[in-house]
Amino acid sequence: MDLLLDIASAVLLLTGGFLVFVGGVGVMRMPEFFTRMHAASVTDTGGAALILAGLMLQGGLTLVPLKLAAIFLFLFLTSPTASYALANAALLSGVATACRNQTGKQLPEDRMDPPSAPNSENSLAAEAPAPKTVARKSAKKAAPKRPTKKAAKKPAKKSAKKAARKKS
Amino acid sequence: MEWVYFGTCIAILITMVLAVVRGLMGPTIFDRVLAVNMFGTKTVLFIAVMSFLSGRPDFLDLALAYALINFIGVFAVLLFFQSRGVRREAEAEREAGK
Amino acid sequence: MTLYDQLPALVVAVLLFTAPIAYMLRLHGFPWVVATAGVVTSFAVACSLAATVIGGETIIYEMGGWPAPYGIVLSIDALSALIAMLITGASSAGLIFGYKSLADEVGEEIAPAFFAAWLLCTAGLVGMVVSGDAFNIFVFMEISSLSTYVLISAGPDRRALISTYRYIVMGTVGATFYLIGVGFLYMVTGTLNTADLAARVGQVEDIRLLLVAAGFVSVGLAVKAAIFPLHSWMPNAYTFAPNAVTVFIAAASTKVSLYVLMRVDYAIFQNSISNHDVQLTFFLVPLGVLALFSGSMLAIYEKNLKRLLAYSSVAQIGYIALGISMTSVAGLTGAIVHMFNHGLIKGGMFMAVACLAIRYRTVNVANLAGAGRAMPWTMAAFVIGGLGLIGVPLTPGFISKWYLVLAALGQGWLGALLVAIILFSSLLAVIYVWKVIEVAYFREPRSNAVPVTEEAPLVMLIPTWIVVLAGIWIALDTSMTVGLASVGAKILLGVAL
Amino acid sequence: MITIVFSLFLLTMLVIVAVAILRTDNLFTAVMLSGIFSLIMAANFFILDAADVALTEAVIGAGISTVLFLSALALTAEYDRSPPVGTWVPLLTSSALGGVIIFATFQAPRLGDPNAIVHKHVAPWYLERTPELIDVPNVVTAVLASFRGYDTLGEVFVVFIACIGVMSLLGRVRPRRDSIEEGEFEKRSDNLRHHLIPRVVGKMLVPFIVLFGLYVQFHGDFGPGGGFQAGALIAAGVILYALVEGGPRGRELVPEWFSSMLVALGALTYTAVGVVSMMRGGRFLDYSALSHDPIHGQHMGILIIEAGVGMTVAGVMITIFHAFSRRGIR
Amino acid sequence: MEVLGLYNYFVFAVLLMVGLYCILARTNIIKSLIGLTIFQAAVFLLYISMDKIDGGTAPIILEGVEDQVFANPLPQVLILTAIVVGISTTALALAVTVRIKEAYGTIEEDKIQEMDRET
Repeated sequence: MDLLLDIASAVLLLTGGFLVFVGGVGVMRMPEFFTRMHAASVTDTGGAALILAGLMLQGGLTLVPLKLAAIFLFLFLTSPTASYALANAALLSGVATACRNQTGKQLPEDRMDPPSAPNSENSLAAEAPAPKTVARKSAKKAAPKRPTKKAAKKPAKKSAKKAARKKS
Repeated sequence: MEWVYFGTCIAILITMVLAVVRGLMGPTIFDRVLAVNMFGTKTVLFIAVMSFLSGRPDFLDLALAYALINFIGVFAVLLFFQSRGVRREAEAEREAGK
Repeated sequence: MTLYDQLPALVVAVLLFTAPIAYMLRLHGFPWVVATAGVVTSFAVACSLAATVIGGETIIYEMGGWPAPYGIVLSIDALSALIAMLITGASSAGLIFGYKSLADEVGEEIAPAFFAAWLLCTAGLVGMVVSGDAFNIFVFMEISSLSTYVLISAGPDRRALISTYRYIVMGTVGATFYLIGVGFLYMVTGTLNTADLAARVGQVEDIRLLLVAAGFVSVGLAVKAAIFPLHSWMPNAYTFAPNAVTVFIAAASTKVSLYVLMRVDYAIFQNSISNHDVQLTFFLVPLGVLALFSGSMLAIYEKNLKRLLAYSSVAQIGYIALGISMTSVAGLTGAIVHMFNHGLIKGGMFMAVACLAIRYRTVNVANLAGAGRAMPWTMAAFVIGGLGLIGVPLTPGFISKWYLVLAALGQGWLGALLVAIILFSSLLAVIYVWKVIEVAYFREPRSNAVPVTEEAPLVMLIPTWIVVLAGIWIALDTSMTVGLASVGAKILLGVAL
Repeated sequence: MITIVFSLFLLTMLVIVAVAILRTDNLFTAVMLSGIFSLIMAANFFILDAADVALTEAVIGAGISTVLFLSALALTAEYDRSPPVGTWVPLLTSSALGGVIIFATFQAPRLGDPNAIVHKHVAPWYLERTPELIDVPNVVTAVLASFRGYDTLGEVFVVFIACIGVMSLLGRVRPRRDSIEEGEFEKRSDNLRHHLIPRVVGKMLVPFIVLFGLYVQFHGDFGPGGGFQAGALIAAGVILYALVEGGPRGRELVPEWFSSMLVALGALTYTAVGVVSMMRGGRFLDYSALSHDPIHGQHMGILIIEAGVGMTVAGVMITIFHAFSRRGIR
Repeated sequence: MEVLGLYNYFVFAVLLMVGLYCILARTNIIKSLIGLTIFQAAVFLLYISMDKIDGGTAPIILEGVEDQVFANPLPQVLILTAIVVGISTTALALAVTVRIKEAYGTIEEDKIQEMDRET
């Protein structure tokens, strides 16, 4: 019986681990903020659910599975809220315009004006001039040379490294 | 079962490293906040799996406390950003007024 | 367990018990009453403790009833009783004296917080002195430092804030250095109790960690004691703090770190590291001499009276450092007596300065022209204090200089050089004291300055004169101070009583 | 062996984040990275078998410290405008310091080596005698509360002074100088009310966070937990409510006078336990004098002083947060 | 294998260097305070790496298990105290920083020194 449990939890744990790893790679590889956000938040919740479920099977009938269920419930509630709130704050601060230039095409929902709070356009745009201009420059360089996925990855990574060096 | 926990821990650790790299490199500030949020959830999972690896499953309260603190941290960042726009206007008015 | 056996714990517990009460009851003037009551009781307990230990024995009080190396232990001997008396005495004098001057400088709104911080500063300092556990000294060092930051930041001038910030950074770095030193000591001996440390440090074979631990502890305490190169936080902190606070911290706070340096160096490192006394003299003598000269020179050219006295404190701490570096009974006695006498003299002088400040609304030496005639009693107290700094006979300064010179003569040619340096720096002290006297007595008050006619309020003048007369009394009858100091020195050096 | 690999991994990340904090110009980024720094430090402590310290470092280091730094940043500048001052002297002093330590630690006992002196002298006595003297599973809580209870008393007063200091510095409400009047600023920025989802989820979780804080408080004897962590967790719950609902509503939930009274009461409780044990004939803070059976007395003593510590830490963190948030741009 | 045992102490030394350098080199007040927290956090690492014992677990005694090797509880108690001392100092320093910003208008130490030298 417990061999079955072991196998089930092993499967759950390893898939959870892989999902979490995919999230990490996604955060590194995605070109701009909102897609990174997407990669991180989906795998956050998914990976956590699988790993915690795998551990629950191992917990036996003690208090441990109950604690794991509490953690799972808490993560299940808070991590999407946190991601939503972060994305909303980013949208409010005008990150969307910066991202549109990076991906080079007009995102349809870009024109959606944010809810009642004033779109304090000046805050991030004015506040972080360096990254935006750098983003635009690297976007122009990255955009034309985009025939293969790997090629896009190399300049994006190089410009990102340049941005980091310029920033620090 | 030992190596299963070990494998998951390695996967979580590598994701933590990727999150920290994104935190250090991230061009915009929101990337860094994203990195912190992601790092927080990964620490929760790391503690949960580590407590099973080290055979002391009664340390799961730590994992819950971590998740809770991470959640409050993101809200503090949110409020900081929101009041920043208004503060910048107040700063501009004060300069104009002077 | 009669009340008499509980005294060692009571000296700290009374202060810790009254602090929340002073903070909670916010009626007008009530926090000051609670604070004064707490501090005066603690002073009485400290005096009775001094009376019991003057014979030379050490009171061991186990906290929580747990035996020595496992629980925390308070150990009180002649040296710690003398310093505890100095701290609680200076604190009660500062509080009683400060009723009017604090009401003038510190608003009514923050009075509960201020007086609770005052109580806890005294508790922290006394806790450090009576504690017999290395980490416990760190905890009470943090209590006293944090409450000193709060007291200084209550100063009226905006520069009090920036000097508080600098003091926070230097004080925390110093305390963390001490913590690292204690960490290394714990790593090689496995215990935190000072007596147990002293016993087990001898058997440690890898000397390198011990040397580094001694280095970290000494540097950390040197920062807290404002010994020469690390004293840059002190002048601004003393100058911009409220006057009554300067009276208290000038008299007591740096002396406690010097006490801990003395106890850690002599009790723990002396008998373990082979030529530690040579290392101590190599480390402390140059710093002491540099402190003497730089403190006196800076005081001569200083315009602000409070900063002038702060620089003179740097010089006087140089004397104490010289006394500590001479590892002989006479040298240590001189250092301990000077810690007590200097606390008394400097407390009296800062009280006089506070009296001047409340009438002249400024502490700039130039603006105090003609103060000798306008406020005769205050200036008389200041002059007696100044003579004490120089070391004129019949003043407490003379006693401690006498013992320092006595000890220096015993050190051969280095001693002769030290005697010359001590005498020369006394001459420098004459210059900067004379500068103030000359302005106060022999110069007409400036025409545009507001004319000051009446004397300082009586409620401030009486405590000032009590402290000055106490100074003169211990200069004449030295049985109490020198008695406790020589017994303390013998205990530290392990010499038979 | 496994944990050594993990601790090496995490320690390297720790150094990388520390260097990144040093090099970044944007203060907000530095605060974010110091949040990550605390989380890595807490994970490290967990691997080095220090569960209580990991919980404290996470709750206080990553939680309260980040919130405090952010509210201070909101009131001051956000960019480190100054170029680094002459870098020779700092570089020299810090590398001298590092060199001395590395030189000294070659003789230090290796990580985890069982015959280090530290494991031989005082520690075994605690581990053997705690079940017999105090009979509390969590030896750290036993040592913290009873064997070295005087240290923790000093600790409670350090936190008490932090509250006093912040109240005396920021207690006086600032004269209003700028143009945005009260109501309008409130509506626009001081809360997350117009964010529907965060508001609902945040307010829904506040009671569970406070409940978890109380669980950690009373579970302190059996598992990782105790007064400090519980106080910080309860304060975190109240801070979450204040973040979501805005400062004034937060101050209605836990009014200013109540939290500072809580602080004074907690410190007073702890000292009162010491004084009562003195009155009943024991030494200061000797809990076995509190009741006829010594072990029962120890349990009662530890419970009361942990409650005192929890009250004080919760009151202090709430008071400090309210002092900072009330000081906003008014 | 030998350097693995000392790795904790090397990280402790490096973190001290980073913290002290940040305090001394950067004139921004809040940056120095963050440097101060790193400086204190390094000391926590020194103490806690002393308490690890091979094959030991956290010092929470479970009834059932016999001959359990436990980590040393003493450094953990000391560090619990030191962490709360650190946060109290940071909170007080941040309150002073806010008052400095209101009094001087800036939190750069060199600018504040110039303003002081003028008056």
